[in-house]
Order: sequence, then C-alpha cells, then structure tokens
Amino acid sequence: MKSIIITNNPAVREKYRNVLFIDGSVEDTLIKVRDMVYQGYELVSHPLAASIRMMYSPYRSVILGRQEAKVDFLYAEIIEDSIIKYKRHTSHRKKDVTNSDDYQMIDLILLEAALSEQQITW
Amino acid sequence: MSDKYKVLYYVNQFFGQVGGEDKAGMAPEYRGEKIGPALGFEGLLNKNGEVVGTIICGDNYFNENKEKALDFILGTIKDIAPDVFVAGPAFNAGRYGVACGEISKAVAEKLNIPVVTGMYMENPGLDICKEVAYVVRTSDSAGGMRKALPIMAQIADKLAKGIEVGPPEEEGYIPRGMRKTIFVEKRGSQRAVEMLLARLKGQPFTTEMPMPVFDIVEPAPAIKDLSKATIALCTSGGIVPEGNPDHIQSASAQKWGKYDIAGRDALNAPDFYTTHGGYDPVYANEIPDRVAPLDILREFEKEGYIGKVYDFFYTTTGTGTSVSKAKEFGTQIGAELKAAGVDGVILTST
Amino acid sequence: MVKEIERYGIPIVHMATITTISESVGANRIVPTVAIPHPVGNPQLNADDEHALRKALVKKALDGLATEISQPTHFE
Amino acid sequence: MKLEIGRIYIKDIQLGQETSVKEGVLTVDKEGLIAKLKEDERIKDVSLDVAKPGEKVRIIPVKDVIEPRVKIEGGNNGFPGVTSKQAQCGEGKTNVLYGAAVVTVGDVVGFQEGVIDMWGEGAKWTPFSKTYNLTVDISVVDGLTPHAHEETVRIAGLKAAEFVGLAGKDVTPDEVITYEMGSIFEETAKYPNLPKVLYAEMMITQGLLHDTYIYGVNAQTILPALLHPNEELDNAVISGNCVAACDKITTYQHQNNSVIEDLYAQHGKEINFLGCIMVPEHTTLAGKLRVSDYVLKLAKMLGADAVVISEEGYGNPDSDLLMICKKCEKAGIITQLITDECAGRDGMSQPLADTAQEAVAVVSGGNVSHVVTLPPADKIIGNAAAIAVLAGGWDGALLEDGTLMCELNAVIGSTSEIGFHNVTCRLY
Repeated sequence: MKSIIITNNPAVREKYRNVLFIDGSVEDTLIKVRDMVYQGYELVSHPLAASIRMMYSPYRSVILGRQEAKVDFLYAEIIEDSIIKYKRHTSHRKKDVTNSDDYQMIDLILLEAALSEQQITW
Repeated sequence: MSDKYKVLYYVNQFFGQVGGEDKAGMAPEYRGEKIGPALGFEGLLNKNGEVVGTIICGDNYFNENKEKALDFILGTIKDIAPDVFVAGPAFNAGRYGVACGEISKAVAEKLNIPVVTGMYMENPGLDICKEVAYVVRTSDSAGGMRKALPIMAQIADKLAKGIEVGPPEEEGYIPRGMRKTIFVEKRGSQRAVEMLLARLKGQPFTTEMPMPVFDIVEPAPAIKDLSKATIALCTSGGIVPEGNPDHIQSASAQKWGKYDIAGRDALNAPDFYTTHGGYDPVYANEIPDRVAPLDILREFEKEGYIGKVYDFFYTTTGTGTSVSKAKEFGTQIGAELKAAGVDGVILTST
Repeated sequence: MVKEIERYGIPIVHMATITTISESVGANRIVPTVAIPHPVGNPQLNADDEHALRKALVKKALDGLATEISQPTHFE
Repeated sequence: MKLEIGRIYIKDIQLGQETSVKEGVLTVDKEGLIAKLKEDERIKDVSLDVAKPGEKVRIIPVKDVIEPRVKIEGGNNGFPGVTSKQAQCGEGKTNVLYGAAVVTVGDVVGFQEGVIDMWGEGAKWTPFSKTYNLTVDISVVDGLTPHAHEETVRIAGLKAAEFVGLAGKDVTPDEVITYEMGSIFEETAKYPNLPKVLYAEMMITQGLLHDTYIYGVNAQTILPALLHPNEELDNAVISGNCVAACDKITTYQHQNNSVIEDLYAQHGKEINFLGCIMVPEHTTLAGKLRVSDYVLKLAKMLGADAVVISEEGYGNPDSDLLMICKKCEKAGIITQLITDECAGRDGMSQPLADTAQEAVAVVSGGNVSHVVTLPPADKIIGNAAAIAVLAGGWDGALLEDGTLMCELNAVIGSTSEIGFHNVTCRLY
C-alpha cells in the first residue's frame, strides 16, 4: 500500500506508520491535503464524511495515494469544494471538546473502512 | 398620530426638486417634510404610517464624497429612528442607483432598520444592496413611478408592522438570493415524480435548486498572425514592484496596478514580488516570472514568434476579491487594452 | 475579469491551475497550469527543465490565442 | 411479484400486560417485550415508554424508527437475514400497524443527536411526531466494543418491532394496498409506449454509525444491486445509520419509501417503473467512480429512459450524486435528483458547492442549517444531556428555561432526501 494518511487525529498517528500528522485543526488538515493534491498527489478518500455530525468532528483523516506528475482536476475540485463546505458548517460553531475521544474513535473507524476498500490497486 | 409608524425617505437632487444636473453636487440635507415621491408614498400607506421627513443628496456629491455623505445620512436616520427607510426608486439611473444601494446597505446593516428601494434590473446599485434591502423591480425610467410606489409602499407597510414579506414573485421585489426554508403541500418524492413527468413530456418545469447561471461571452476571434501581434500580460497573482507602490491589497483587492515593463526582460526578484495572501509566496518571490512569465514572452518576442509584448503589465490579487470588483477591474483594464490596440491577452491566476 | 476583457473583442487566454474556477468565471481559452503557488513554473525541476516547461506552457497559451474556437476550450 | 400491505390503523398506544390491537388501540406487553429483548446478553437494561402526537414530549437521541409489522402469508416474519432466516421479501401479505412506530433511543457515542418533538414547533419539522411511538431505550453491559454496542441497539429495535407487530396477526386490516409488478419484459410489453424509469437509491455505507444493510448484508461490500421495489417495502432494507439525523433514511422510511410509493402510483399510467438500484456510497473516490459507472451500466442494460436519484447524507455523498447525474445525462438518460442543501444559517449561501450543469431537475428537502427554536418539553425520553450536544456548541443555543435553538440537521427526518417530508427551500 503506497498511501499516506493526512490526519490530525492522534489515535490514527498511534496506530499507523504512513501518517503525516497535522498538529492543528481539521481545516489545517484539509488545507494540507489541498496543497498536496496540487503537488500531484492522488486523492484516495473523500475529504469529507457522509454526515453533518461528522462535519463537527475536531478530527479528520484523509488518504492520499501516489504522487503523479500532473494534477488531477477532479481531485482538485473535490478538495476545494470540501473546504468551502467545511467552513460553511463550522465557522459559527465551537469545537466539541467534550466528545473528543469518541470523535477520534469514529474517525479512526471510518478511516479503516476506507482503507479496507480496494487496497491492491492503490 | 403617535400610533402611526415612521417612514424616512431618501431622494436625489432631481426627485428632491432642488434641480437637475447642475445641482448634482449638493451635499445631503434633511427636510422635515414630504418631498417628491415621498408625498405620494404616504398616501399609499393607508393612514397606517407617516413619512416624517426627506433626505436629499446630490448624486455626484454622494459618489464623490461617499464617506462624508454616509456619515451625515446615517447620523440623521439614527436621530429620527424611523421604522422603515425608503430610498428611490432609482429606475436605471446609475449614480442615483449606487447612492440608493450604498445607503440602503448601510442602513440595513449598521442601523438594522428595514429598507425598501426600487431599481431597474440592470441598475449597478442593485448588487450593492439586494441581499439586505427589498429592491422593488421597476421599469428603466421615471415613467414607472406610478407603478413602483404602491408596491414599495405595500412592502414598507409589512416591514413596519413586522408582517412577513412573501415570495419575490408575489410581492414584486427582486430576489434577495436567500434560500428560505418553507413547508409546501406536497412531499418531496411527489414533487420529484411530477417534475420528472413534466421533463419526460417536454413540458416546462422548475427545479428547486437552480444551478448558478453564468453570463457567457462569445470567444473573441483568434489572432490571425502571432508574429505581428501585441500581447499584454495580466495576472491575478499579486505580482507587484518592490514596495507595492499602489498598495494593492493582499486579499479582497479594491484596485489593480499597471506597470511599465518596456525596458525589462523579466520580472526579477527583488524588483518584483507577490503581495497575494492566498498561497505560499516562496516560489513566486524566488522567481516572480513563475506567476507572470514576462521572461518567456520576451523570448518569443525576440524569436519573432509574437510581434511585441505590450509595454504595460496589469496586476491585482484574486483571492477574496468580489465578483463585482473583478468585473469592474476587467472592464477598466479591457478598455485600456482596447484603446492601446492590444491583440491578445495572457491572464495568469494562482 | 476574463469575460470583461473578452467583451472588448480581444482574445484572452486564462492560465490557471483550478480550471473549474476558470470555466466558471467564463474563460473561453484555458491553459491548465502547474500549481497554485507557481502556475507557470515548477521549482522541483532543474533550471533547464523548468525553463522548457515554462516555455511550452506559454507557447500553448499563445497558440491558444491564435486558435479559432466556438466554446470554452482547454489547451493541454 | 405481488405484495399486499394491510394497514391496521393505530389511534392510540399504551403499555400493558398483553400485546394486542383492539379498536385501533395498540397495547404492548411491557414485561414480555423487556424479557424478549433481554435474551440478548449484551443488553443490561431496557426502558420502554410511549410518546403520542401532541404530548409535550421530546425524544433524544433517536437511533432508528421502525414500523411494527407481521407477515401473514409468504416469506418469513421479521427481517429476513437479520431477525429471521433468509426468505424472499416482497411477496405475499404483510400487516402493518399503520400509525405506530418503534423508536430506539440511546447513545453509542457521546456526540449523538436526533430529536423528535411530539408537539408544537418541533413537531412540524419531523414526520415522526405524527406516529404513536413506542420508545425503546437500551443500555448495554460494560465493555462492549462500539460495533457490538451499535449492533445490539439496532437488533433490539428490529426485534421490538417484530414483537409488537405480532399484535396485528389476526386483525382484519382497515385498508389493503397491493403492489404488483411482473417481470421487466412483461411490464414493457404491457406498456410499450411508457417511459422506463429506474430509481437509484443511494445509501450511506461507510462504517460504524454510517451503515445500511440489505437482507442483513452490509451494503458497504456490495456493487449497486437491483431490487424489486416490493422487497424494500417488505423489510429487506435496514438502517444502521445513526448520525445524519435530518437526512438519513430510517428503517421506517425504507419500509415506506416515498419515492417507491410515488413511482408505483404512476406505474402503468405515465411511466413504466423498472425497479430500484441500491447504491452504496463509498468513502474512496475509486469507489465513487466505480459505483457511478455501475449505475449507468445497469440503467443502460435495463433500457431506462430516466433515473430518479435520491441521496443519503451530506458531504462526500454529494460527489456520488453529481457523478451519477452527469454520467446518466451525458448518456442521454434523464435524471431527477432529490437532495437537501446547506444554504448557511441565513440562507444566503450558494446551496451546492459542487455544481453540475447537468443537474437541471432537483428537488430540495430544505436547508440543513436552518435554525429552529424548540420550546422546553414537559418530559424528555432518553438522555437529557444529549440536548446540549444537539444544540451544537454555539452561544445562545440552549436557554436556561430549556428552550433549544438548533439547526434542522439535528431533527430526525426534517430534510428527507427521499422526499418523505414536505419541507423545501425557495429563493426569496
């Protein structure tokens, strides 16, 4: 598996080796993903979760694949849109810190579900 | 008397019966009476409301002394504390429209007083205030006054009484761009099936989520002979001469810059750098040509592949810059390039 | 900006990294570029290679200006 | 395939010593149900309650809503593949306790939401304020993994619905609705001139709290699958999705899928309804590309003229929705989308960040960020502390008197993307 996990989730850092840990917010994490997509990295998992509740999670992990010579515009579009959507939902909210552990756990579980999809072709 | 709500009115020098173009430079004044359209307006409020006064300001004065004019106008409105503020209608008058737009926006946002105005669809003042004020759709000339005032009055009446204003097509105002969550009679799946059936039968249907509409400009004809063409270089990547002499903002740009590059082979560091606040500036500051490739254009010029690089280079920052500003920049820059006989433009963005 | 300049009848080519934005602002001639911080350059390449890349990109843009089109077109 | 749904109208609900329906009054054997559920050793405690339309009762946090039913003829009772042995769903006779619902309550993780208000302002926003609800609050033994916890609560809800549904076994239904459709070839021969319409139902399938099951199979692992519409109307599809309160499809909404019902109503009249494609929503882009290709391929194989596509959730599924839409439209297949939107608190934002010119016919289930003010309840079923979570961490959200301001996204079924509710957005 030639993937990198961009994450600000300490639980993911603890469990995996191929991690680029972001000591910061979800937004910082998404921005790092964007920068790397613009450097040609393949976007393996979608930057957002499937539910609004997880939009409020203070942790997010995104899987990137190989670095290609050329930027893939589908990926660029998806990460840009994701950042816009993320900001729209969270700009007026405070971070939910009381449930940090649960958010870490669910983020990790959802990440692992993604990792278990199609490992070989990555 | 006291149970009537208070309306304050704004008009320009012309509708304020001060004078025409010769009086367009007049500073704002407050008159404790009903003047021009304000007179008829009160009659349309069915004795529920009263127009307590009229502010009059010259169109040129407002546009040239915006801050001063707004200060006076907002101060006056604050003192009088009307329940509703009414401006115009401005029809298709550009300067009057911009004044109505700016004032409406300021009153709605800063004083939190509901605002009604009226404009023609293409009035440049519309975009300034339509999100915060109710802008009644009018014809393009003052001939539409008789039609516009009752509609404006009806909305003003509702706002003053705190009655909810209905949908734009019913009330006669221009959509404010707000997605309002409402209940409808039929459930979503039924609406979906009905929309689908209409589409299958080729009948008209209305989507509930219109995709943004872009006005499309036809591609300009190609350059016939590059070797004779003058090419202008523009960028929204914020490349500016050292010291940023025109103080172009790093984000939400309010202006653009134009710099003489006639004698230059390249946009070298440190003579040039980027002021753009939206990306990592390291690479651009190392070699500004990575954003605005003057050096390469010069090479093509020397090789005779193109005729000439235009003597001026245009620049601004794209990040956070509003669509209306970008439009304004494009219109201004385009006019200059056209006048200079430029044949083609390269615009780079980050 | 692109649209307004083109309205004067001057052909304009937009060199941009996020071509979707480019399309949405109404550009008709589009050259996809390298990356946001260095659209017409690539600091990871050596000087010669970067120069070749940059020259190729600008040539695409110039050739785009000299190409008749009827709808938004990417020059890649 | 022919399915007869017999509706027994329920007009009241109460806890008692037996499980029965008499004159429309549903009585549930309280101790019997608790004992039945406690057969699962993972369950420590069960608390049952009822919530009726109009009562000043708030239920929170809601996991799932399930319609109690009983199989009269054909197939197996319960939920085949989950609470009973595998059998074909969608044939025979099924009695439903129409107007009643089992509502499961409880936390799996601390940030859970999902409110049902039975009265006043809040009742308008959720379709489940109109049902007579039996609430089943499950607490589990210590030391369960989150997966086991979620599964325990999910299965308990299904078992409770099955247990209660038995009350309708020998009752003559007030109304019988027949859903019947032959093979695609037969139907097409019958209605050669009607446009062929498919329904592509997207499902959240991304891991814990984000799952959907078909005959007990975790749909995360499937390719898009063709279902006869009757199967979904007859307990084949189950929700394991407990975090997208406003736009998830509860099991109840699968059992009564409004898109299927409304397409069925036009079958043989205006359209030839071909069936449902159950579309998993993957986390990976490769998965999204694969699924959208696959849906298009199935639509082509079946000769569909049009596809109705409903989304589930918000965020990454928006990409799937538009991918399927674009691919179908480009192939000349008309699409009709149902989704919800985020236009911001003030409604001033562009609803879809990713836009597609092809998405010309869209039904909106409303703005997920629309703020509603819910007055204090007399009684809270579930976990009162969850209300603070639901308010969502912004100032002024939870007032001292118990008044709650929250976004619609916390209210169960408020912005349904299968068009189950009658909320929408309009440009003002």
